[in-house]
Amino acid sequence: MRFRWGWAIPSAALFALAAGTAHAEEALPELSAGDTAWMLTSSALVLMMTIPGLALFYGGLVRGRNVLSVLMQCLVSAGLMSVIWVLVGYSLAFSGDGAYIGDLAKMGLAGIGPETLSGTIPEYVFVVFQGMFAIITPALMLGAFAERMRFSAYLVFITVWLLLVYAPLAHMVWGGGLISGWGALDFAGGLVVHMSSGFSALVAAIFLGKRQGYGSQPLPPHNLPFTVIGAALLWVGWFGFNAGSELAANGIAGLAFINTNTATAMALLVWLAIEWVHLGKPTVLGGATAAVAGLVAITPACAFVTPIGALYVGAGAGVLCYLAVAVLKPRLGYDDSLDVFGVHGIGGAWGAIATALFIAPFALEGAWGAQLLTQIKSVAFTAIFAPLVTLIILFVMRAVMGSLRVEAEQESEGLDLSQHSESAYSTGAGSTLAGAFSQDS
Amino acid sequence: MRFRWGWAIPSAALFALAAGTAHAEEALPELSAGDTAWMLTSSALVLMMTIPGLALFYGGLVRGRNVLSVLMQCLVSAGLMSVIWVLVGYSLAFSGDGAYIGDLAKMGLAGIGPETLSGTIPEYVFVVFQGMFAIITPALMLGAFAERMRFSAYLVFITVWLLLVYAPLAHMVWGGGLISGWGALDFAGGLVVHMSSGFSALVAAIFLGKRQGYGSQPLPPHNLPFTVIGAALLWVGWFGFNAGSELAANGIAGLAFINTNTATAMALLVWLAIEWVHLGKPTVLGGATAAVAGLVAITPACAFVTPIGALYVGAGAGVLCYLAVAVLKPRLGYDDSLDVFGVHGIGGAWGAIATALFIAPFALEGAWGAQLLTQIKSVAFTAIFAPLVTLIILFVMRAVMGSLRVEAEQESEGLDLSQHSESAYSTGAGSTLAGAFSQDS
Amino acid sequence: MRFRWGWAIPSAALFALAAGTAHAEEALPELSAGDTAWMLTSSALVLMMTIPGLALFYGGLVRGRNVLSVLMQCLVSAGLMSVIWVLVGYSLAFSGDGAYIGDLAKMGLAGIGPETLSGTIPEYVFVVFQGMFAIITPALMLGAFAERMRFSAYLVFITVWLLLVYAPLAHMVWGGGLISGWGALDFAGGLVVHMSSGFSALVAAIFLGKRQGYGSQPLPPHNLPFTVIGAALLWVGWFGFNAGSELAANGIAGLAFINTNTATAMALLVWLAIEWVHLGKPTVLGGATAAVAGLVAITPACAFVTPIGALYVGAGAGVLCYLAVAVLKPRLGYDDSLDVFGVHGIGGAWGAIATALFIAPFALEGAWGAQLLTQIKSVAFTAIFAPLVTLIILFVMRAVMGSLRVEAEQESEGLDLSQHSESAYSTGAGSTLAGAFSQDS
Amino acid sequence: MKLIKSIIKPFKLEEVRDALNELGVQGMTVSEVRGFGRQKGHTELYRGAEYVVDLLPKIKIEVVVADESVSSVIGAITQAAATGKIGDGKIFVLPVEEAVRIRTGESGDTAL
Amino acid sequence: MKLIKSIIKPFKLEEVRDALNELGVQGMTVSEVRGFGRQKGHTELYRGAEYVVDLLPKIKIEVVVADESVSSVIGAITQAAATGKIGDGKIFVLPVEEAVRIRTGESGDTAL
Amino acid sequence: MKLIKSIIKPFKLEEVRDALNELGVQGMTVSEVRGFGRQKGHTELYRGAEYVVDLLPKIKIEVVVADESVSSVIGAITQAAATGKIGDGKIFVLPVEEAVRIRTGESGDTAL
Ligand SMILES: Nc1ncnc2c1ncn2[C@@H]1O[C@H](COP(=O)(O)OP(=O)(O)O)[C@@H](O)[C@H]1O
Ligand SMILES: Nc1ncnc2c1ncn2[C@@H]1O[C@H](COP(=O)(O)OP(=O)(O)O)[C@@H](O)[C@H]1O
Ligand SMILES: Nc1ncnc2c1ncn2[C@@H]1O[C@H](COP(=O)(O)OP(=O)(O)O)[C@@H](O)[C@H]1O
Repeated sequence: MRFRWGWAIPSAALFALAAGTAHAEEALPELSAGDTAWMLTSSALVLMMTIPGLALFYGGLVRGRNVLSVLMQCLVSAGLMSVIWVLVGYSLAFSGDGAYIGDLAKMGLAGIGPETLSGTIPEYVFVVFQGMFAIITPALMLGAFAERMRFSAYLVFITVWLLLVYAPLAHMVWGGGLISGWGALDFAGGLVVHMSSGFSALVAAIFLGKRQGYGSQPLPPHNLPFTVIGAALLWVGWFGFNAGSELAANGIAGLAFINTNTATAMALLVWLAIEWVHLGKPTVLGGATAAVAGLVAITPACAFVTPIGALYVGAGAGVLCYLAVAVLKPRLGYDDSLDVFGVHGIGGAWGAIATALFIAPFALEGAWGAQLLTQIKSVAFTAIFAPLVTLIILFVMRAVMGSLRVEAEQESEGLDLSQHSESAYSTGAGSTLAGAFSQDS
Repeated sequence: MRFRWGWAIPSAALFALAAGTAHAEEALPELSAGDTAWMLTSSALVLMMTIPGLALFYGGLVRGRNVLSVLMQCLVSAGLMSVIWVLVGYSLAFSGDGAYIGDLAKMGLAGIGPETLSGTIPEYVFVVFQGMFAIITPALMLGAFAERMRFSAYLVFITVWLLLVYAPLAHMVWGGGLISGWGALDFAGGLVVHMSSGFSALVAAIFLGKRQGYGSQPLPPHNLPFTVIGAALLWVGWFGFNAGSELAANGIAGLAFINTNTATAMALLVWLAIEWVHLGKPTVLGGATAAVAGLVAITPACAFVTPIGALYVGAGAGVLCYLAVAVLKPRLGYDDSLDVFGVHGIGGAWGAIATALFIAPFALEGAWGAQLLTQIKSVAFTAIFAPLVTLIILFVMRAVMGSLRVEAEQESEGLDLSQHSESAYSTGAGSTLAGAFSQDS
Repeated sequence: MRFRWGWAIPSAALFALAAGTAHAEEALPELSAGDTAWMLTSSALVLMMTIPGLALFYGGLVRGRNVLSVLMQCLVSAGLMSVIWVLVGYSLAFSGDGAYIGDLAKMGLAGIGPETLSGTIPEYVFVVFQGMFAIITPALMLGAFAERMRFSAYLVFITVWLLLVYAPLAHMVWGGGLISGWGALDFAGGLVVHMSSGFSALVAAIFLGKRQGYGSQPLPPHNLPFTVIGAALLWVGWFGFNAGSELAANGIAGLAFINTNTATAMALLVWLAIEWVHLGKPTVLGGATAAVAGLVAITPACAFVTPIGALYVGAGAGVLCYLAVAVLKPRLGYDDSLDVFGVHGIGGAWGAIATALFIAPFALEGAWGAQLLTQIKSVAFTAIFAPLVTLIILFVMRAVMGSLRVEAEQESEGLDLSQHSESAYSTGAGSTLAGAFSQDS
Repeated sequence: MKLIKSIIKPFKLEEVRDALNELGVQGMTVSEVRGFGRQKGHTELYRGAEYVVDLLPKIKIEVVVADESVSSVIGAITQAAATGKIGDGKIFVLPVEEAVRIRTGESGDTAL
Repeated sequence: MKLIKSIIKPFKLEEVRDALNELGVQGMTVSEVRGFGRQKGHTELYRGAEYVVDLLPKIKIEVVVADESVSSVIGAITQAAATGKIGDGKIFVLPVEEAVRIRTGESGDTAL
Repeated sequence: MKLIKSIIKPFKLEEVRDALNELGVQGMTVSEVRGFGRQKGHTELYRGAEYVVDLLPKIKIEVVVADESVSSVIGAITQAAATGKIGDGKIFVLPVEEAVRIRTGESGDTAL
């Protein structure tokens, strides 16, 4: 999101004249149809990132007997988080001025109407745009514990996590709380979205334990084209995520847009080059993963670096996320099924630091070194806060609900059948084996 | 669509000052680049709802030997309806002031040029936005008679139906005709799009008869991931459908957007809860169906209720559409293959009534009770008009063209082969059985 | 792209008053949030055309053992072209005023900042919008040599081709060079994008030779639903491509949008009608191909004809591209695997000529006959320039790198395994054969 | 014991299974196959080119039964699977020397 | 020579293959099948309707071995594939009269 | 009658079918299988991890013929399917006691 304390104000002034619809002589901002048009579009794009984008990216990577469970977890995140966001989440994140969390003044969107503005856009649009972030962030985590978590445990987990991890972090970084007070820069969510989900996911993956067969037998993706489609839709939708975070259709949005594309492209090229040298072949899954890594890394930085800076941010993401996924993970031996930590945790942390490393002169307010230290401090804070709270949540959940994991037999049968009584595919066209049921009711 | 008679005018006035690009002192509206940007985007989103959204939603639900026939029917609706819309459809719906139908003054878009405005947007944009509605509405019906209608019969049916059911209803509700005169509220098409297609589809399903094996053997979906992708794209695209119907990028569009998301989310949660209690498991297909039901129900209401109201609209859709699909249909025994009536017919009717039930103070013009009666009256009218005309069309078609259904052998062979001489899939990678053809020409 | 020399200026003037945000009394254009909103959206839409649109359209048409190689080639085009575009491509195409090619003044986007405008939009947005064209154009060609080119050769080929064919043509037509000097009209890239890729692709297909088994055994599509989804996303994304090329959200953008839809629809109907008469059945693949042919043909013309004109442009595309694909190709015997020449080469050439044939009075500057001759001249130029340079590139590449084609055994094993060591699918749900690996490292 | 291997039309699977169940056959193994035979294939169209597909989808049912059941099983399958049109398929009978139930290690007819 | 045709639970494939490899069996052919039997199927839900799926996924392993190996192969498969639960599957032994290695034309036991 | 069961490389299917047709064999049943054998598998890469896939795609052709045709059929398949490289596959011959044409109920050699 457009960083609203500190840097945002001069930038708003900078573009006030150019904006055409803003009138410098007026104190209060007016609604801009152009900004609103872009934010409506961006909100739609960010939803598309989760469904079907992330759903396909993750869904293709699991085995065929678990694909529906992944799609379901994405879909239900859109359902559950949307409702919670309107009821309390938005208020906790964006109302009030606590250091750690907001207040309940805007519960149920109290006090907001069609005419209420947030900057130059209707507040409803701001609410729903932010709500789309609240949908994707918990859903990102599911990749870490895919193929083994009980559906009911997932529902409880993401609900509590939204309230105790996401809403506080969003408030601290974007809502005027602690971290924004430090002057940390996080344009579209390197800390709030990616580090928070990536580090929490790692904890959850370890807490739940490895999948059956992990290490002894490969657990290959069942449908790589789905994964590539998913990565492509993430790429497209991410323009709404990043350029939308300017909350306006202006030059900074344009910068965020081109940087998003450039860093992603560079991460992809670097990753493929490493694979080619290291493994002998560049892979499609590598390319798709690299694209997401680049998107993650540029997220906090996209409005603060030039396109040349974005090349460096992307290249760094390619190197670091590759190392995390292909070297670190096998060494440490945890089963982060779809590499949420390696891509979002590491990519997000790198992006937050790279924001200062490659910051453009026009975006730097104080001293370069000070900004770098602030970024590192905010990364460190998030790297401790998110997984710690997540761990507490998981321990309490296990104490209350019992094991968060499906039973061994359910796991080998697949989550689609055991959690949802469904099968994803009936065998190919022309076949009728799948029709060989007997109807019961 | 933004309801243009009655309520719309005060709302336009309300936002005139906030809009920035509107000049209160001028009588004539000017082009707003912001509104135009949003309407161009919305038009693209609404096409995406049909292709690939609806195509995948329905295509995944049929058996593998009929998936291409479903994709084809969606694709050809985009082809055929677009051409008819430009030639006569738009004029019949939106030109002239008959009570039941428009006139032919704008045949072939006569009199419209790049500089012609419709409100603050180019009329061409209004024409194409409305054209996208004329594409999806007939296509919605195909779910009811999927897996058994002749392709040629489909072409004739949707053509005649567009002219005799859709265009008149659009005129009556949005074009200044009968129903708008009653003061009925239908923001984005609860009556015009969903009830009209849902009730007509029911008639068509009964008229065509059940599929072979219906009742005695299950006819399971061949690719549920496709269905989930389709539902997701419908959800994303529906923002263009609903928020686009304001024809502007303003606070009402923002309200319509957040309501669309909120009601859909709530419908999904409620449906899953019912399934969990009733069947023991929440299903992915249930979630996807519920999302569409929520989207349908909020369509007429999205600019008239608050987000809290949208929760009720969505919850009602979850309950009622579940009952229609899982209880009513098996009891009555008709074969509405993909539940067009249960989702669009029932969801649309509920939404139109819920519009009055949960109407927000800022949207209510007269007395609450009067508005409720008006809504009920318009629902009743549509519930009679659409299926009646549809039935007449079908009887005449059968008299002229013979059976509208494929032959029994073609049905068991599948419509892909019998109607289009194609197979959707050649078996998995590495296989060559599918390549074992002999070339003929 | 909005044709910036000649016709564009009066049109800009025409809409200046209507635009609301433009102030006639000012010499310099200001940033329009509305125009910027639409161009951000359009840029995202154009990327969506390549990934996942084109990737799926082509990916579904190849055999299952080559699908990943096609997805990879699309993905890597987004990676490689984006980086090259920022580094030198944009400058070569749009900076300086050479007749044949631009200069290097804007290398690395030197001199551009968030406040730099290009017309009413930030130049960064213009750069990235044009960059999306530079991604899709080389990727279009891969359909011609699908299932047989080495991945490394592909990378070199598209890099050199972008610099020696695409950038010069973009400069000549849109950057103020030779062809724009003639007064040729090419709104969104009939010459620059479609003819250039289509004619070059033909040469590359012939240069690489036929696939194993071509002619003697059928090489059927492995997943037609993917192809239909791809065509649908191309259709949706093309609105950004064509209406975005106005670089503003105004009446001409609206005209381009409705024409795009109308011509595509008409091409689809005409192609299906021909198939029905000629082959006895209308096919889904025919419909999808026809849609793309219609989109291609209207590309150069979309801002210069009326919607009725668009019907003729689309009908012509349906007839001519059908003949090219179903009659010409088998007669001449070249193996243009996925019909890039028949659809893009022929469709683009037809569209460029049809631009003059059906030009609307408001778009015609000089004499009709003169415009027609200019169009023919620019078509002839492109039909010689692009394939000629392509041929030289291919000969040099072969001299330097050896055969551009994979080895025979790699081809029969499939490119997915031989180039990327991956398989697209593990067999259906419930299966474990695909899990029957042994882990190596 | 004999292995009765039948190739049938896909949509006849339900009926054959029911017929076998009625005879008291408790188990069988089914797979998807493709068959060449006298039955003509269908034509597919692909951008103007026509192909004849002559490998048709069939279902293979394998059931092992005790010797005394062979003729009744053949009779049941023949009746249930026949439509009278070319392509109805074949039944082949092969000798089986031994059968073992993996779960218990039982062998011979009791393993079936 | 004998053809040993076994129907096993899918997730047992790895173990059976390893057990056969240990016995020195160098080749085998595997396919996906579906089995009816005593093992109960599972229920699927589809918009409120419940279906029992009683065609369960199984793996068929076909391996041809010399006569003297038959009992050890049966033993190995039985041991590796057993879980003790219903549905573990069957082993059938059929006589094979000849085997040919296509590459070399060799026949008899040396072709295996 | 004999059942000739051959496992071949997938891309050889067309040639084998043509060779059998030339001999006058009118029907056959084909399925997709996977084979383990002496032929080495290929490596797949997955985010830095390497896997060896040693279950390779093969085609199984089952054709039942009269006793007198066995050797010519074996010869035809051997010739059409051989490439000389490891993995070309096997042919197994099994005795068949009876064959029935479902459509007509005919049995014996005339049922083929
Ligand atoms: N000699 C054979 N060996 C194995 N399978 C056969 C043989 N002949 C026919 N089949 C199988 O039986 C199926 C039906 O045979 P076909 O000749 O088409 O019809 P019909 O059985 O009515 O004479 C074929 O598709 C094939 O799968
Ligand atoms: N008579 C039979 N002929 C062929 N296959 C059989 C037969 N009986 C069982 N099978 C196969 O063996 C599998 C397991 O049999 P089932 O009766 O479920 O359990 P169990 O082997 O433990 O008694 C079945 O799914 C089926 O594939
Ligand atoms: N003993 C066997 N029983 C069943 N199938 C076998 C046997 N040996 C080999 N096969 C099948 O034959 C295929 C080829 O065998 P392989 O040993 O790789 O090569 P070759 O036949 O050239 O010696 C295997 O992939 C497998 O499907």
